[in-house]
Amino acid sequence: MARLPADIPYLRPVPDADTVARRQADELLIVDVDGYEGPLDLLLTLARTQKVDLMRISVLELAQQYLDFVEQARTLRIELAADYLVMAAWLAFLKSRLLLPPDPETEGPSAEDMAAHLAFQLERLGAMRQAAARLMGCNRLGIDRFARGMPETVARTRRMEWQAGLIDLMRAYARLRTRDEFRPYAFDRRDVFTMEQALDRLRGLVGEAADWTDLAAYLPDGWQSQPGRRRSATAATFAASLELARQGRIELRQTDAFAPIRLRRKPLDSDPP
Amino acid sequence: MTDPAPRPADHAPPLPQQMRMVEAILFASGQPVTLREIEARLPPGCDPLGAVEELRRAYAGRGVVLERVGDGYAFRTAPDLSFLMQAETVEQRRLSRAAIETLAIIAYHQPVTRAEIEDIRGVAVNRGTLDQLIEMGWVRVGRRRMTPGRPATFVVTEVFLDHFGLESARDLPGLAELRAAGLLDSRPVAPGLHMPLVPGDGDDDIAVVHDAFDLSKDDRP
Amino acid sequence: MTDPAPRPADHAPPLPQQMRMVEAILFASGQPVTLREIEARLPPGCDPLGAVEELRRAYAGRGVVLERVGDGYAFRTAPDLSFLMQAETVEQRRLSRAAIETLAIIAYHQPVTRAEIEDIRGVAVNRGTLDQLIEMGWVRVGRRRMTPGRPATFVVTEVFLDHFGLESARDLPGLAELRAAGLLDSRPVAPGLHMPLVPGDGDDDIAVVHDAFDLSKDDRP
Repeated sequence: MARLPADIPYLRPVPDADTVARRQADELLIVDVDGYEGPLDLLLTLARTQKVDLMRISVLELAQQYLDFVEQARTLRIELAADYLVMAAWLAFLKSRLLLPPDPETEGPSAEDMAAHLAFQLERLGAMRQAAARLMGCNRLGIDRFARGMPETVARTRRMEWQAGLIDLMRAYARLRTRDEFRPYAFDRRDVFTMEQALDRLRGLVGEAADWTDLAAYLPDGWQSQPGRRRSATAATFAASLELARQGRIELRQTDAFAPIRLRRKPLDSDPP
Repeated sequence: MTDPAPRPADHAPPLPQQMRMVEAILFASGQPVTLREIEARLPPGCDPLGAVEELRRAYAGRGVVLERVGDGYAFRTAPDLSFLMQAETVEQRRLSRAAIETLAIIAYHQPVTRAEIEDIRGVAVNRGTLDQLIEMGWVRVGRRRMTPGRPATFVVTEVFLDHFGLESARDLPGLAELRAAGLLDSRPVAPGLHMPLVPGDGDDDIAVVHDAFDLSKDDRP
Repeated sequence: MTDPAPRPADHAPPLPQQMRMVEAILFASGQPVTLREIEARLPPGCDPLGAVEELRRAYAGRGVVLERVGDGYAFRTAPDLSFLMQAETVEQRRLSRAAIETLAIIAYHQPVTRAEIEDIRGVAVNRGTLDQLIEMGWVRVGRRRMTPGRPATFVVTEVFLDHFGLESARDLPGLAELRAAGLLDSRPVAPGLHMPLVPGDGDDDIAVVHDAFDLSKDDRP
């Protein structure tokens, strides 16, 4: 698909002939706009028509060329991608800044700096285009240079090398010989009922205890028959009941030494006296 | 086993024999072989670099030459004889103009981030373009840039160097002039200076549109 | 070609150039190339047979030789260098716990029977573990014990001493030294804090069995 000739980068004028020819021309124009790889590419093509070194390009003139291009596209009802329009707006802004005397109040880079940077970007893009072409002109493998046509496979064998140091050996032996001296500390949690568990449990239950109830009635299921588990649950529940009494949620009573400990919730004002 | 290591020279084969061995190893391989690999396959005590360099001199000007590729070496036919090689010429995958430009930017500016590539080209880099270059083995992901967002960088590979017949990325054509002209400087651009680049990061919609543009024209050589 | 044939010498490249061409063609070709094919690819007026023969002489005794294969010619690695076409990759592995413990017991107690090893470890010693140590060359079978059943004993080898940098197995540090070196950092648990133990040796058994399976598999090259 033809790109526009570099020295006439404008859209081609549409011949005012019959409609078919016109439509064909329109299609061609769309293709031509698509032929540019974005606004910077279009700018670079436009800049080349000035036939000067890119660093000495007239950015003012370039901005005008670009705006003309966009205007022409618009009159031909060609839809330009958004980035072309954004670039047009930016160039219009740059153009106005270049034409007006510099405003000392304005912050940021001067119009000249912006123009110089644009020129730099164009030169850099042009340089990379050239570099790409030179790169593709290198002596390429499979085109200019060739690898061995019958490479020989290298038979790979694996050899295992075992790693073990004297330290590993001594540690292993030490571990074995002292196995009976010490054991890792292991704490069995299976048969321990914690105070936190008891507290959670009791909080939920004491609301119902309007009358004095034996503490032993609050032991959880499965913790009542085995002596060890019963001891742990009893101790935890007792400690939890002390905590709830301290918080003023329940009252505790024990009539005699070793008599059953009983509890009830603290009477509410609404309770009958 | 500590001191004293056996003196290599005592047991290593003489240099011409080492050259024969290196010649055989390199001739047998389709891909470049690194010095380290050569050393691992030679008997102990050899001088792989010395043997390779000697061999390289011996092959200079011949129909097959010993090329240096990054850390490796490979035999390749002399470029001036390519006209004899129609039978071997490999159909090259057609690269879009976008892909070629992106490749050149990565090669000349590496390590380079995707945002920097887009800044230079003035258009979004299509994901597929980078994927294609990576798939071909010419480009790989380098270290992350230590800047906000820690963006990934891209660099060219040894396969790239081998394909284009370059000893190293320093041998890229015109690299010195480009650098002297300041065209490879990565200059942080002040916000106000920056001309607009519409497509943002990973904006796939726009990227697809650009890709469509690429395809419409770049497939032709 | 009809007569009168054009006089070759007038137009054909000189012989060294023809040799370069043949060299490149044979190098790059995927299969042996016949004289007829070489002739078809060379510029007119060349002398393919002469170039091939000259090239063959030039390569005689080198790492790569030009051989006649069927009715074609091809480069091949010199037969005496075929050993270079094998690459050995060394894979480093750590010994399993079962293996290192067994090894330690043999080193400290040699000569030691299998039953004694099992007694010290407290678990059965898998045949594969001992086989592995023997195959590695670190352990060998010693004299039979003069006890009922005449069981075999195991001892460590010179290779073992070499690997671990020991002059003899007697140089292995004793328990007291191990403790002094901090390798037995045992803080005996205070009796009051001692909790009932869940017997844990069952796990070890299982671990040993797994190790043995691994080893019996992995030993195959």
